[in-house]
Amino acid sequence: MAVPILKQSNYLIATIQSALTDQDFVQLRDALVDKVGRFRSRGVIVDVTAIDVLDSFASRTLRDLAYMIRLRGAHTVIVGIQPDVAFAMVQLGITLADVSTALDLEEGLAFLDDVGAET
Amino acid sequence: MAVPILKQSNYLIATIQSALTDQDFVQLRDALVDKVGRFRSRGVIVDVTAIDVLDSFASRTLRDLAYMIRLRGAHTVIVGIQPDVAFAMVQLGITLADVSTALDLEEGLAFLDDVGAET
Amino acid sequence: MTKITDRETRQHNIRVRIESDTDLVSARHAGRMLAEQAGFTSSELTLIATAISELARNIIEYANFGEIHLELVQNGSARGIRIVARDAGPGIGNIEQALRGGFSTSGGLGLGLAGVRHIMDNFDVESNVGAGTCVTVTKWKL
Amino acid sequence: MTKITDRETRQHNIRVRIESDTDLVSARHAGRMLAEQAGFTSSELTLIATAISELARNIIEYANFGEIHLELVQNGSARGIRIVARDAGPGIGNIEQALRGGFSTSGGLGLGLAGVRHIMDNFDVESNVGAGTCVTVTKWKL
Ligand SMILES: Nc1ncnc2c1ncn2[C@@H]1O[C@H](COP(=O)(O)OP(=O)(O)O)[C@@H](O)[C@H]1O
Ligand SMILES: Nc1ncnc2c1ncn2[C@@H]1O[C@H](COP(=O)(O)OP(=O)(O)O)[C@@H](O)[C@H]1O
Repeated sequence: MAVPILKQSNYLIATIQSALTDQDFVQLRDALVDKVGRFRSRGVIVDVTAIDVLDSFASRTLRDLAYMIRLRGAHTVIVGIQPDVAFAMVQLGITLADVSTALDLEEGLAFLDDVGAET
Repeated sequence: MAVPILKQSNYLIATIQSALTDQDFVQLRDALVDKVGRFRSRGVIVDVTAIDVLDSFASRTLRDLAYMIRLRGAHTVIVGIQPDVAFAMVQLGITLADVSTALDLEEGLAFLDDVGAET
Repeated sequence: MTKITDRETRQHNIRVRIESDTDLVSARHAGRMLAEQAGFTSSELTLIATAISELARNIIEYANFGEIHLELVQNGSARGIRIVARDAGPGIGNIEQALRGGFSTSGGLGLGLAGVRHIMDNFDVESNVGAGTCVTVTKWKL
Repeated sequence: MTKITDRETRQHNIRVRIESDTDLVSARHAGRMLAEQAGFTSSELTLIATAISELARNIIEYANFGEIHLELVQNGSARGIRIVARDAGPGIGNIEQALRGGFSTSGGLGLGLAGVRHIMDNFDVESNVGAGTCVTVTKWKL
């Protein structure tokens, strides 16, 4: 289940469309880190709206993804974490404290524009 | 293995060209902190493209370098962290969270211009 | 263990063999379906699916393979779902430490077991070093 | 320890004496070369080189000198690289604390040992106060 990655001006948008395996998450991370370099992207959005479980492995991989992309000079924002998923994450002890998040794609794009990633 | 430091208008550009010893990293830090004063530089770029390992010592020295230069009134941006290196750093627990990063030299220069270091 | 035929188990009872990360997705899905029958809210279904995910991953991570057994249970008028995660892997040397949270022998977040315990109502681990691990958890519908 | 002639060791076995920070660069390089033979990916090679760097630095930092022994290993069809970092330095008083991460007796980030454990597949520390430290780690090619 490869996640489609869309290039939109200076941003990359990865829209997860169904449940991912651990391996899928790792591939998504590596693909984004690679593409940020190839497309000289300044911002990355990972849309998890369709995801019904973000467990400790998925969360850690999203966090690593955000850190790695930061080290490559770009910003990452995770968008679309659903209320039930947010509840389960917090109950599990996962806060993604140092990863940027936004309500949805629109807010994610606004966030990236705000942090000056667009230019 | 001394790292060449180039002065380009208000910026200093240090391009690491091969693996550095710990001592080399410390010398680079001290040389940049010194030169920022002598050349009244407003921005510093450290290009680590050629580096294949950034372990905890190297990362800490880069972080200290950025802090020291900040205290001298200039900005630092680390450019060229390769995907494999970013991965290893994050797995090791190193995020360089409060150090500016950019994809490569060109993006690093753009970043410094953005933060108003050029004037 | 009582042997149960396929037909009888359809509604109350699902076994998922866990040996690859796709099984983990199947187990999550099966648990969600089963728990839906017990009338759990969408928020509880997510908790249950998340707990299954953590337990199934531990099986793959530490024991390579094993089984998740999902079962609807009843206690008086209370309905619930029981998840049994069983493997014949290395076992857990220090269960107290493993449950403490933030402890990991694999570089994980170490939130798994502690988190699952927090999410579920009943929690029990049996483990013998060299013989395997069996984690049994139950979530009751309030 | 078995004595091995130079020729035999060329492919499978490298010892690097660690006593200055240039040895650290050599050890990293040697590990990368050896691991390349086992078919590790470029990303894994970087992890291995990073682990060697951390272990070798601890030798210099805490014991002044010691040795890194790099070895290709095989387990059934699995190939891997084993790194043994050995010194006769002061030893580690509280190993659990040293492994916890974020703990340092030298003002370091304290990520070294915890990070190496996370990066590698097998991790073992033997240490006696006053007698020295031996860290053995293995990374398997999947
Ligand atoms: N099925 C299992 N078999 C053996 N050991 C296990 C098993 N499940 C958990 N453990 C042990 O318990 C520890 C804590 O597990 P957990 O809380 O899920 O965190 P993590 O998997 O992130 O380390 C693990 O690091 C491991 O040592
Ligand atoms: N070879 C060694 N000899 C003695 N003590 C060691 C050795 N390696 C590590 N230690 C101890 O373990 C602690 C943690 O090590 P590490 O995680 O590498 O972090 P750091 O070196 O940054 O402190 C060190 O502060 C030191 O007290």
